[in-house]
Amino acid sequence: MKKSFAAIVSVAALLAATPGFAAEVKIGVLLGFTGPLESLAPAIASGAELAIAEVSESGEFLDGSTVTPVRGDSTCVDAGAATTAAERLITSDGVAAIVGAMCSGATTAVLQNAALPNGTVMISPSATSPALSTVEDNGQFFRVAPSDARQGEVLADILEEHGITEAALTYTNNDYGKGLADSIASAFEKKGGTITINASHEDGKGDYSAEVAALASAGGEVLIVAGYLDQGGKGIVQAALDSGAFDTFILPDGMVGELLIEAIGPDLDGSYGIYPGSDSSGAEIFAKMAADNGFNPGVYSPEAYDAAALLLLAMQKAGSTDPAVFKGEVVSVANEPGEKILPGELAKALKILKDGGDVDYVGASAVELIGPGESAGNFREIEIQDGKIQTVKYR
Amino acid sequence: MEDALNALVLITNFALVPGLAYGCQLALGALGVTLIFAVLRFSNFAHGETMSFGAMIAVFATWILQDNGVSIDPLPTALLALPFAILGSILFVLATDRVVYRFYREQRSDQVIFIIVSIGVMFVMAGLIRFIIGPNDQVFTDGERFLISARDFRDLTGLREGLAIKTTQVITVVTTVIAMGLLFWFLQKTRTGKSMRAYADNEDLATLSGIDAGRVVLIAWTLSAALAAVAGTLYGLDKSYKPFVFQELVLPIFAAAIVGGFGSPLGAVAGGFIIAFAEVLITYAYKRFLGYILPESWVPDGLAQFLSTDYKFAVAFVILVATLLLRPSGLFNKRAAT
Amino acid sequence: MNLRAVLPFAIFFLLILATGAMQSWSLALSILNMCLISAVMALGINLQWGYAGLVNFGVMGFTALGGLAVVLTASQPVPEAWQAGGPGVLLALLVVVAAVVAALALGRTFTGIMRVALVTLTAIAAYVLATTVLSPAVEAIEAVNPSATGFLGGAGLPVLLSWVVGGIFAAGAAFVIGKIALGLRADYLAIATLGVSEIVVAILVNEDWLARGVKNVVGLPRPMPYEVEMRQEAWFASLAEALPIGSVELSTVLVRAGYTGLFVVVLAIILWLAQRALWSPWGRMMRAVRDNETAAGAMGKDVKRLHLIVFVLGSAVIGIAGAMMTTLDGQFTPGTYQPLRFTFLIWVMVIIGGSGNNWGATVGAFFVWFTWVQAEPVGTFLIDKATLWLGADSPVRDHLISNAPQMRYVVMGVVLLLVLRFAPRGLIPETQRV
Amino acid sequence: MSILRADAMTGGYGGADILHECTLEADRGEIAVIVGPNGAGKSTAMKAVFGMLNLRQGKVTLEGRDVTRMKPTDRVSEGMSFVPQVRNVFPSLTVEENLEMGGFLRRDDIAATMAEVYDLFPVLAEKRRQPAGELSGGQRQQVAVGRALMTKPAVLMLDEPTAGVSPIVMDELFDRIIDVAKTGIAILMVEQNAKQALEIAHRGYVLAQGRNAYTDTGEALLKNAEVRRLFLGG
Repeated sequence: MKKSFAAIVSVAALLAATPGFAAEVKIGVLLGFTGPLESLAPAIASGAELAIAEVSESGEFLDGSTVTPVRGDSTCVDAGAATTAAERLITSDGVAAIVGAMCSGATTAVLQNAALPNGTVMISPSATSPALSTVEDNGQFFRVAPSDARQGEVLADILEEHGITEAALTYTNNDYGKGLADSIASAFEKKGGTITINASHEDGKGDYSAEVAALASAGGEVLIVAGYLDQGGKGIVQAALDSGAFDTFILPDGMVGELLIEAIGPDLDGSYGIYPGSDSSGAEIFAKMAADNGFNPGVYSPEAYDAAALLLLAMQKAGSTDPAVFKGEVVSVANEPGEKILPGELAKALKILKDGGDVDYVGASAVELIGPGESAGNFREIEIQDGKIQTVKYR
Repeated sequence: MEDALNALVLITNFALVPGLAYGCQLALGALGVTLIFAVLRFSNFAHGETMSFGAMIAVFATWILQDNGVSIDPLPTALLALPFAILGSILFVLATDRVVYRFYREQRSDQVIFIIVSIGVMFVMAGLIRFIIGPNDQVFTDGERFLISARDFRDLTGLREGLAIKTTQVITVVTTVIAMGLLFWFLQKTRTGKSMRAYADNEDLATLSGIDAGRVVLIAWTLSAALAAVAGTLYGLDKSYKPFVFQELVLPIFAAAIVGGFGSPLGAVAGGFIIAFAEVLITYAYKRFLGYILPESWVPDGLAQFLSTDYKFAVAFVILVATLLLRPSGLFNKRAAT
Repeated sequence: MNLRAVLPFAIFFLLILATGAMQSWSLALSILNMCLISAVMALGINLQWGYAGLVNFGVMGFTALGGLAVVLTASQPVPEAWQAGGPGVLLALLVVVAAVVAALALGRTFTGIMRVALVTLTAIAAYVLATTVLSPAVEAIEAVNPSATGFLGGAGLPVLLSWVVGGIFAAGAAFVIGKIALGLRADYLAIATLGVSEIVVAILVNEDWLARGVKNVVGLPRPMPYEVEMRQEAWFASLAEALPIGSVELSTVLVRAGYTGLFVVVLAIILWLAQRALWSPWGRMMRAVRDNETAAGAMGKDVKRLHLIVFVLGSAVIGIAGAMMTTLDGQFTPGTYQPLRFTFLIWVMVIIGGSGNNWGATVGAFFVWFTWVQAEPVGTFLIDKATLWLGADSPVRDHLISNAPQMRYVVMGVVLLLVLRFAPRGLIPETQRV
Repeated sequence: MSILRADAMTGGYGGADILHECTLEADRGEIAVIVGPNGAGKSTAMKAVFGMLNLRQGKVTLEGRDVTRMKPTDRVSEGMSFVPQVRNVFPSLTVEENLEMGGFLRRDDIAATMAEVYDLFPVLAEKRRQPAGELSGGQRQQVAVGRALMTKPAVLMLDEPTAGVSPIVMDELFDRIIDVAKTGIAILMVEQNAKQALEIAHRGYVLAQGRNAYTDTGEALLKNAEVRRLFLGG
């Protein structure tokens, strides 16, 4: 076995290293295009495909190889279909790596049943479940979204600083929302705060008045909404404002975005929150790039860009599309040392790597990978004023 | 006294007003399925998608109108789009009947076959709708948002609790009342309406009396589609339009229709309100309400909630199942269920 | 089996072979695996609908119960959680059981308004008592390391055993549902079972102490070795040496083939039993009842009891399939159970295949799952080609391509309608042998 | 020539024939009654006359016109009217609406006919606003007959109008039927209560196994010893 395997690897390495040889590299974009979060998926896919196009057009990637995205539907609700789609991407379309999956449930299924067995590298832009930190991944799974545990602590700090002692909490009823809500609640209560109610809401429903009624009855100075800004989270905020239940909202990562401000309007002024980010202008640059390419940078769209970029930069650094080789480079291109890389600078990064230099990919979501290959959790504290997201500070 | 007023305003604001609007939307939906059931005798699982289809046309028509500067501010433009939505849905549904259902009617197929056929139609429509407009949220509301906002109400009355009434809620209720009024007038007073009820009552005798089955079926589909378009548009206007939502709405609508008595229009309306208010009131947390009306020491520590909001949708199913088991003919139906 | 029955199977296996040759063998096998599971589900529905004319739209709920069985059977117990809240949960369970018994007894003894009042009172008392006992226990359980456990865990038994348990869970639920709902006429039964399945899933989603709710249980034990570990084994190395394929591909193909083997065994057993039942006097009676309930009832057949038996059996088969699926996924994700995928799609399989015929239901499941999975790439490909004339940058083309995955709904619906119209008895129709 | 004439009808619901050369007749103001044992094809004969059964042979004429190939609804507009044995009213419609539906095919003013029906069945006038489903069995039969009269038919066909009503109500119903016949309508009815029915019958048909066994006036049939022994239970 070792012989044939070694042969394949060496042939692949040889092909990749042969000067002037330009191949087509495929990257799988495996997201929940149908199902309850189907409305989030297109923007995320566009984010990943933006990075892929950028790399492909640069001409610098692995001696001029082109990169094309191949989409797959992980459905979010159907582990079987997700696995099959991943299987198809890997074994039939022959993708070199996968951006995805989207929901934590589908992600674990794909990882266990398709990616691990086939030795494929996956970077999820959006799976945040703490369970993924401990899952067996053979060094093949990374995520650009931070684990929820860290975010809870940061939010609790901010609440404390604002002098909040009582808060109501609602979360989207999936592993992301539930995990985040639990971590916020425990961190906040450790600091002596009170969570008056910790209630879920379902995404993809139209009506949230009953949920808001319960939240309002429980009371609290602010309402923490651990949801998605274009799903139930938006509905909750809207219904809470409409009925006068709450005026101030605490917005975790899934809720911060221009879309929410656009949808809700000036009533959102005074609300505050956090989202992954560091002292860089990556997010703004990405937003502009997205607008130029005709899509709205929704939730996890920047992360998807970063996920795709990281995969490609790691391949470039390793000089190979063999997962066994480049999986070790993902962390090194994401972290220091090296030149900081923002969105739109992928060509530059590829060139540096080609010349043997180092890069520290910052990207649209201020990527910093720690521990088991997940985002370190640098957060940007923001406040909404005059219909704009104003950065207060970095944490 | 002021406490009592506050309590009243509180529960009106958080339970009664939203419940009323939601109830109207369910009632309109339930009327649509109940009409089809009465005349064609099957549960139309595709009805949710018909609502979605109507709302989708309303969204497109609204956009076109908005682009051309047509507006009836402070009312939402979508009201002007409503006729297009109704017309579009009717045409689509009649085409479906012609292409799909008619065949099975002529075969006098079993009820279950009709249900399965409607599931097939549901699949096709679900896919088509998402294919055309995409799976995203579409906001098409414009005009004045509030009749009165919570803040204004507080300033106006000096009460601690606010009462917000959204324009869309008022429109929902008014439109529903008009639609239901027209429907009941049609069914009770016109010759065609009576012939429809007669056909629903006793198909064979209606045929014997010279009532044309084809015509009745045609009218039933037309009414059902029109109601669905109105319900879907109102739902989208009040909340926001998203295809996935309607798939989830089918069961509460069936619940409403069955609670009221499948085939009974009056029952459908009553069922809609029963389901809506049950969902809201059973999952309502009465803590603050009790805080106003009870002496302080009596106020419970907990939320005073019968059931967590997690189970909101389960409430409709529990009522549905309970009705089927205890009184399968529904609350407002004199005919036997079998 | 005649030609009409053999042909669809032959075509299907050709399709699988084509997938293997054109796409990849491990993909072909993983599609085949889901096809086999779907076939078991379809057989369950066929038992109920094809044999007895019972409309069960609660497939989703029974599938989920099968999945729950895997968690409760195979995952490791969490002793801390048992310590924290085990007694409370058990006590609450006891209260509920006692209340049901009491309610039944009261229901027998009293009539009229007294009965309604007493039963309602018992229910309320039980609710209050059970929740007061349950809530602190639940809180304690869920507080135990919530990110990794936070539930009672399972029994730590072999995962294959859970398939049987899944069948038992589903059968138990079906018994209760059937006992109270089977008297309803067809469409009411359909809606009632649909409602009950939603309630089952709502409970699984929200009761974290039971199976972690939306936090999902991941990393369930597998009956097959992990590919990565397998590649370290000596026997595997020598095998890989001997075969002309890469070791990665070999390992995935082997593991999938292992699952295929297991599923084929289960499917074969159930198919065999179902066939035996179909041609037994019992099966003939069943169909007699289906075709003319009044006459059969007049002939002294206890229609209600027959229906209950077949409802429980069919549901048990679905439960087994649910457990198989969760085992294959290696995780239990209650949030993913949705009627469109887990109820209606299975019905489409039975109808297309040919209700009343076990071979038909099986091949229907094969084809429908294959189409469901392959409609996406094929749909994308077709739309891509069909919209080429619009130009590469056309927004319409972009929009259509990005919505291409939705094509699977359209394809499924159209196929269903076409079959219902032009071959209403399915690919392999019921054989009219008496 | 009678106003309604069914000649040598032969046919069935597909498969074996149920009727064999069955002949029936009724004229203005006459009551014709079909009696016979269970399974003799009484209701089938009635349905054949009304066109709810395909005839292989024989023909049906109404006022001399051949209606054999007409659909039931078309026969209604030709002047035939049929009251089924069961499910013969619209239960959730009011009495008045039931009558209105009876006259659905008519384009002219139906008020006068309705008044006539109310004259014939005074109890219906009283209950005109009540849903028919809430009426007693006998009253429901009156609604059913009233509904059938709304087309101003030449021939009224009744399928066991007294099935399941008490003897007192039965007598009253027969009285009403006589009243209806007196307005000049031909009545053809199937009856289970053979004796009472033959008492009011101008013509009586005894069917056995889908064939005319005896045909005579009602009075004569009642006197016929053989008929009494075989079909009227002594």
